[in-house]
Amino acid sequence: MSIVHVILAIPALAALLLALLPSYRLAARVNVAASVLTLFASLVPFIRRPDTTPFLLIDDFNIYLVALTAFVACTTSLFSARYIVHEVEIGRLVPRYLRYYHAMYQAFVLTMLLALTANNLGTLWVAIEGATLTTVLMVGLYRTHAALEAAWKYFILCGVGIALALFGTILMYLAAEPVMGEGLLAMTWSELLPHAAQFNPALLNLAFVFLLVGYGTKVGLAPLHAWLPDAHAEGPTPISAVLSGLLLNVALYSVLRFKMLLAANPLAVAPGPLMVTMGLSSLLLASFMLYRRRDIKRFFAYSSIEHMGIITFAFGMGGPLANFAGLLHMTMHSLTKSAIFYAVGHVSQIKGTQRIADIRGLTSSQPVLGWALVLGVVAIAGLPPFGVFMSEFLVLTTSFARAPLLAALVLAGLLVGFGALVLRLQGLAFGEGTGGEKASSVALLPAFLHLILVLTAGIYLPGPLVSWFQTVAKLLG
Amino acid sequence: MLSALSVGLGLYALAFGTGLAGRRLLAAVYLLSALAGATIAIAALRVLIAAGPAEVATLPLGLPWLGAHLRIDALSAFFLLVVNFAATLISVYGLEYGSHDAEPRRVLPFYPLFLIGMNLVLVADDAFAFLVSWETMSVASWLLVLATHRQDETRSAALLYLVMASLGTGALIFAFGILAGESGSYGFAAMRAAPITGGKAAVVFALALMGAGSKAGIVPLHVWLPPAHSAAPSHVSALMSGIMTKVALYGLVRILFDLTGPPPWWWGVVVLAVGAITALLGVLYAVMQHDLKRLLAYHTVENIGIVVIGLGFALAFRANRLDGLAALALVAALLHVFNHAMFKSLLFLGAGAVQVATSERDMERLGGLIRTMPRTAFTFLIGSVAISALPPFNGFVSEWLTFQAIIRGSELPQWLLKFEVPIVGAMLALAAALAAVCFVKVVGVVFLGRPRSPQAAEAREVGNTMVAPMAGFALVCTLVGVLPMILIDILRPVIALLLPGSGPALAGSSLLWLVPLGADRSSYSGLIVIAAVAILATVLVAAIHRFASNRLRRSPAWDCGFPDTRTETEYTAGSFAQPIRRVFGTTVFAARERVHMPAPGETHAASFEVTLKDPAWEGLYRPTATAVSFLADRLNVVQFQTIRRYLTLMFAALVALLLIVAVSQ
Amino acid sequence: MTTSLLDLVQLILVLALAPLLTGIVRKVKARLLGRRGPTLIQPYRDLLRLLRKEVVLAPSASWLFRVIPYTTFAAIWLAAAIVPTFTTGLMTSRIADLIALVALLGSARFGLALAGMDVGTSFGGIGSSREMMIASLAEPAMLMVTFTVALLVRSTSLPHISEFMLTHAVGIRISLLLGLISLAMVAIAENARIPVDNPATHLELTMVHEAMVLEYSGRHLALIEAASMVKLLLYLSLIVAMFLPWGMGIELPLGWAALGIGLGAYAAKLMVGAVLLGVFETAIAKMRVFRVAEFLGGAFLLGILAAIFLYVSEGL
Amino acid sequence: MPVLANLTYDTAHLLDAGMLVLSFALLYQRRLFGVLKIYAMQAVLLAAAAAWQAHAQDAPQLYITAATALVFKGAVIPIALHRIIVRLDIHRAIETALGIGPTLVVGVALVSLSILLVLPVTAASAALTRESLASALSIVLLGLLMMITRRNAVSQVVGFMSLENGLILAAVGVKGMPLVVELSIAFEVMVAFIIFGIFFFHIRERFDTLDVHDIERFRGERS
Repeated sequence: MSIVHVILAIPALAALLLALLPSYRLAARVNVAASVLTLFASLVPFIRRPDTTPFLLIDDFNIYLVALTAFVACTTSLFSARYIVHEVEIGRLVPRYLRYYHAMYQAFVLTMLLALTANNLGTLWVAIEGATLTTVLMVGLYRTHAALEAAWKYFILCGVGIALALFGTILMYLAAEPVMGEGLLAMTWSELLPHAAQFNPALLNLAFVFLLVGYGTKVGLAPLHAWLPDAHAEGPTPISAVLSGLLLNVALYSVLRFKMLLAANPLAVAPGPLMVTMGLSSLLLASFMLYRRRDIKRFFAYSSIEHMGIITFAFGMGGPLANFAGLLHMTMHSLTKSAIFYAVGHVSQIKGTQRIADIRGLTSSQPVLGWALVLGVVAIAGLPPFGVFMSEFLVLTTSFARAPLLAALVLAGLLVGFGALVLRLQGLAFGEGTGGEKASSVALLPAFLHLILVLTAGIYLPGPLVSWFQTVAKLLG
Repeated sequence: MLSALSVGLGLYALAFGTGLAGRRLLAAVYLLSALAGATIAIAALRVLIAAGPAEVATLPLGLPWLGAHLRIDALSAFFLLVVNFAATLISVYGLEYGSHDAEPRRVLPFYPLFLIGMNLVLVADDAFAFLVSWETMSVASWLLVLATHRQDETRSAALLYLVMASLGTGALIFAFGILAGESGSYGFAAMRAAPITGGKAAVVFALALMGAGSKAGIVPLHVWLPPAHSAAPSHVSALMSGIMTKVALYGLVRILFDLTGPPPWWWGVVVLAVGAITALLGVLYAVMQHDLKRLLAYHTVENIGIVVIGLGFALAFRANRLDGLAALALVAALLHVFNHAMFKSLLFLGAGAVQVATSERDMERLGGLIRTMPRTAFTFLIGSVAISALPPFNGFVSEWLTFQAIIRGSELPQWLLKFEVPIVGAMLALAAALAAVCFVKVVGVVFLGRPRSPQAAEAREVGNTMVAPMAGFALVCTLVGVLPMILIDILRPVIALLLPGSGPALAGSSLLWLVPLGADRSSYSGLIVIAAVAILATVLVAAIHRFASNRLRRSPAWDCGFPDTRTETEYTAGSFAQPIRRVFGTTVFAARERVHMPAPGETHAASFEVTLKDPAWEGLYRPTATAVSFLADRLNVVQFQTIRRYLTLMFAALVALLLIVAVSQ
Repeated sequence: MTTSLLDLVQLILVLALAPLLTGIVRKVKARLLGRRGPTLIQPYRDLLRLLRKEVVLAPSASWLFRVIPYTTFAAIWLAAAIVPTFTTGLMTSRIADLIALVALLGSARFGLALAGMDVGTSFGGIGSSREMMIASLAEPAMLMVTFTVALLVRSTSLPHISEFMLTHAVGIRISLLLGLISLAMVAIAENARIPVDNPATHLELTMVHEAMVLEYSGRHLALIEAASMVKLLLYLSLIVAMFLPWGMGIELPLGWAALGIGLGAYAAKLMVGAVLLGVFETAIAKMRVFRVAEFLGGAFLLGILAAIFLYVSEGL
Repeated sequence: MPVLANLTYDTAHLLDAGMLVLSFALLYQRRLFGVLKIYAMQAVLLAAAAAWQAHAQDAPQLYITAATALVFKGAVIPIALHRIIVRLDIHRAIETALGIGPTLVVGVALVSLSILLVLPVTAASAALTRESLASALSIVLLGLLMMITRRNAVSQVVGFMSLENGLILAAVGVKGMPLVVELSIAFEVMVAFIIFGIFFFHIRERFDTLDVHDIERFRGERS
């Protein structure tokens, strides 16, 4: 019974308990409590790192991701409690819809943590699939035509993705089996890595293609991204926050796990080019799409695609600095984007709309909320002194030294997206405010908590984190 | 120095904190800023006088494996002096002006933050710290511009500003990327140790020019500058126009003179061309402008051009081992940096005073303020003469030195330069003359003549806390104009740092005499000139009043016998600029004049309108914007597909990747 | 004589000769038109009469309006004193080089143009704006000439230029010729002579300089008139000093003989200059205001051409 | 024993080939009920293949896979879908986005692609694995192809499920693959979800409405 089991057990039990709780108010509290517990549990490995088992492992790569996931899950649960109550008050949601909302939330957290801590390729796959199943229902929570359409699309696209990922996993086993012999060992990540050098490189490549397309669908890489904007826009905002803040990260994490195996194999075709291509296409597509968005949540969903593109590009470029930047960017993006979604959630509740055109002059009418949004967008736009700037600085400098043309493309994409972000931000936050605001209790503590973390990271990175990043960056080749 | 710097930055930070607290502490914010500015400025001055070695420090911040490196050498110290001295006076001005702001809370926190950013840029000694400070500066100023966010044009200006700033930062990031190399050694020390050459150096040069230039506002990257600078509150405009552009130039000097190796001669060619075009176009834009603050902003573009010309000569001379002349050119450039910071701040503060008194920026609705606001008018007049590069003020000295450098340009061996130098000289001369035209227009229309609107007629002089800083700037302008050597002496360590072995700049000079190129060459003594004029004038006054007549009678203006008291008959800024518009505007700006004269009997008023087209905007920015929106529209269809089509996309992607793998095997 | 004394002589000389020069020009023109014309000392009389008259000041005139005449006159007077006339050994010639001289005149014009705007009449505005337009083209042309000469001499200090021209075998150079023409054109424009402007006109719309100073009267007008006379002298002596400095006393201390020669030569050159100017002005008609741009543009281009010629020949 | 080895090989090959042919049949079939029948047959074949592999690799747990395949895919799911069709009264004929002919051509191309991909790659591994893997990949791709060339929800689901058949086939085909049972069951859950979804979301005709304006209204973009 290691701490990892505890970390996984808390959300599991919470999910079961919540499934039985009828009152959504009580459930919300339990949800928060469970999340807090998970958070504490997830901090324990920092002190004493549990040893690896065939199914579970904690290493430099996932130790902080587990903590991050637990943290974002915790803050989101806080936000969610407030948000859901208000949604019910204004009648957008009826308690009946919320019957399994919190249970699903905990189940989702469980799958995320399982995917992170999984040491077995099969377990990883099951976890990701579970994540899909749990989120589908939450995306469709509002039961509006649009919500159902979004959920259904999300389900189908990710379902196919999952299927392809499974095929990739099988191929990976096939590649490992001759070296590792039959049985579990050949699917245990911690065992695969040391022997990856002897695997059949051609099979590795084939497997990686399927895994990239499969899990890449969940990462939201263009052209596999179609589910992402609508799922973010039509689902309840807490779910948008966790989708952007956790799911995308975890999906990317699983892709990276496999990239490590390829990196360890000298003969395998470097997965770099594939990832660079998909990253660039996502970045460019998203940055242009931003200009035509009218729905505020869909707008920021596209910004998530953009950033996933940047991160994927960074890992595709490879090299210690670019990988470091990618890892940093993953962390920063999940914190910042979830913070933004907290703010956006309150905004859309107060304004009673998600149409960007109907939201103006927030810094005048809702100073705290407005400035929170400004800070969030400034951070996500890659402006210092926030952490995103550091990663983008590293990506651009290192890639320009090696592939000027690609770096120029990235900069172009960044600038185009930047223009859209600033344009919309100025419309949302500045100018004369629009009236017709509904009173709402705003809980921005989570948002500011995230932003403070991002700000600190931009100025000062703690030593251990850096050393983890660096070891992982080395493994990622 | 480091201690003083940290104290100063601490004070700024404190001001930032109090600024967050809200408008009740307005005075505290500006006082703290002024105090901080003074602290750093004095320390920097002492460093320059002592001419000691560079001070370095490393903080455990920024990139973890690198840390934040700080370094204060003569160059940093000089710019610290410029920035913080001006900032001190401007902050004092803010004490009263700030209380006139519509929403002080949108200014107070970001004003000190802006200053912190600029100070950090000047002391940063590694690429990351440099860029973080650089962008912090941009963000803070962007928010300051948005202080007047309720006007729509402000928002568009702010957007354009921030996007252009980020473009510049992107260019700088790439430049540093090359300088740092694949190993990613971002420290400036490492870059100095291993100077790059050849193609890489060329790319760095281009990127640095683009990056720093976009912030300094060199043509054609200038379009954001006038709207942004004029939209901000006036004391912020003073900071942006007078100081931030200088910080940008610091970046340029730091990269081109310090971080890269010895320059090839063609750098000089490029920089000279850019500078000359910037100077001339800037002033032409300005002449056509009738919005006071926009006009001043365009003059910033012009003066940046003049500085860049100086830098260009410094590069060209340095490339040809003519270090003495390079030193001369560099002195001219840096001196102009200082001078422009002084008189441009002064002018913007004056514009602010006018705005406070009349709430007008449109020159066509001003006039006759010299009678209602005599002290503002007087300081503004000094600023105008100074910026017009006329003796006995400081603007003239730096341009005179630049001309001296131009005259020696013939000693450059390369033919291209030989041809370029006289043309650059001609353009600079033209720019200087046009600046004079422009400021006759400004002073004549805004302060002289008769008020063109009730607000102008009812204007009242602003308070002492606003006049005093302007007077301070005016004093400095005069002092440097009369005794330039006191400043040039301070510059010597900077020259020694950037051009080692160039010997003491302007060796032959003494406190009284400015002798750039050796005894019998050419000389200028501001003090004697001003003294002589003053003495002669007083003698004349005394003599005439004593011996001839001192009688005086007030009676209506003669005006060729048709005196017309209506102010509509006054000459306006538009009509004043008409000759120049006729001469240059039609070719450069495709200026069109449309006159509608109602037929006899029609009652409605006649109308006259002028349309100008900014070539840079038409040729560069509009196409870009069109392209982006076109692509956005085209790509937007992806958002509106059926699930089956999305699946098809996925399928296509998969098959494509599989094919790649199949082929690669 | 000691140089300080010579400086004083120079100062008085330029002031004393200026009205006479104008008188001569007027006389020449009158004669060419077949009139007898006023006596040579008429300008002195005019100035004195104006000085004794009272000043009539518009109510909207500010302190600037009253200060400008004195400063302008003082500046131009000083400028005239800086240009070497009969000797190159003057202290005054050192306090400002050619560029500073141009700038000093620029300051004077700046002030005058402001004065034109001060009362707030439309004629003042017209005058100022056109004057500044002309200046904005004349000044660069002037500077280009300066460059050309400075390039040859490697100096912008006037006495040094004159000495160089005297002592070195410069020879006839295309660039110098171009420079001379350009300078002459600039001089015509700067002094508001025909064909750029007509100092004697009374058609307001054709006036430039006169319209600018239209509101001036009494002693102020006297000073401005005197200033323009001094300016004319200044430009003549400038041309002399830069292109034909023959007869100037070089080696110091200056003996009586050298002084005599210097003064004589200077007077003679002024005479010739005045006559030439008169002839030129009668021979040619005034041009429309916006043709002036082309006229001065031509001067400017000649200047650039001259400079390039010399830069290139220096390169050989 | 070579004969037995040959027998093993041939049987497995036969089953795989059969499944592949049935995938083509799915692409060819125009009527919904027909599609269901063919799918059921494919499932049965899958079950047989799994069982045979269980026998060949003597890996008993694969018998479970075979059983689940037989029960769920062979019987339960087709029947459930049949009922849904009847209940929701969905048109019995299938609209295709791409003509049958071209679809089949593309299908052939895909099969050749997968063979091109797999055979050289798996030179090392057992012939058994190679064959089944190649056909499995083809079945997966053909399933995907079916999903994107059919407009009816049900036929798309069937496409998805035949894709899954391919996956299971690969899983059982690979020698000694652990967790096959767990994975296949986990997958069944998802399939069940989808079928449930069709019912739950009342998707009568299609995953997606073809009315583009409708979609735009959904996505809060225009309007």
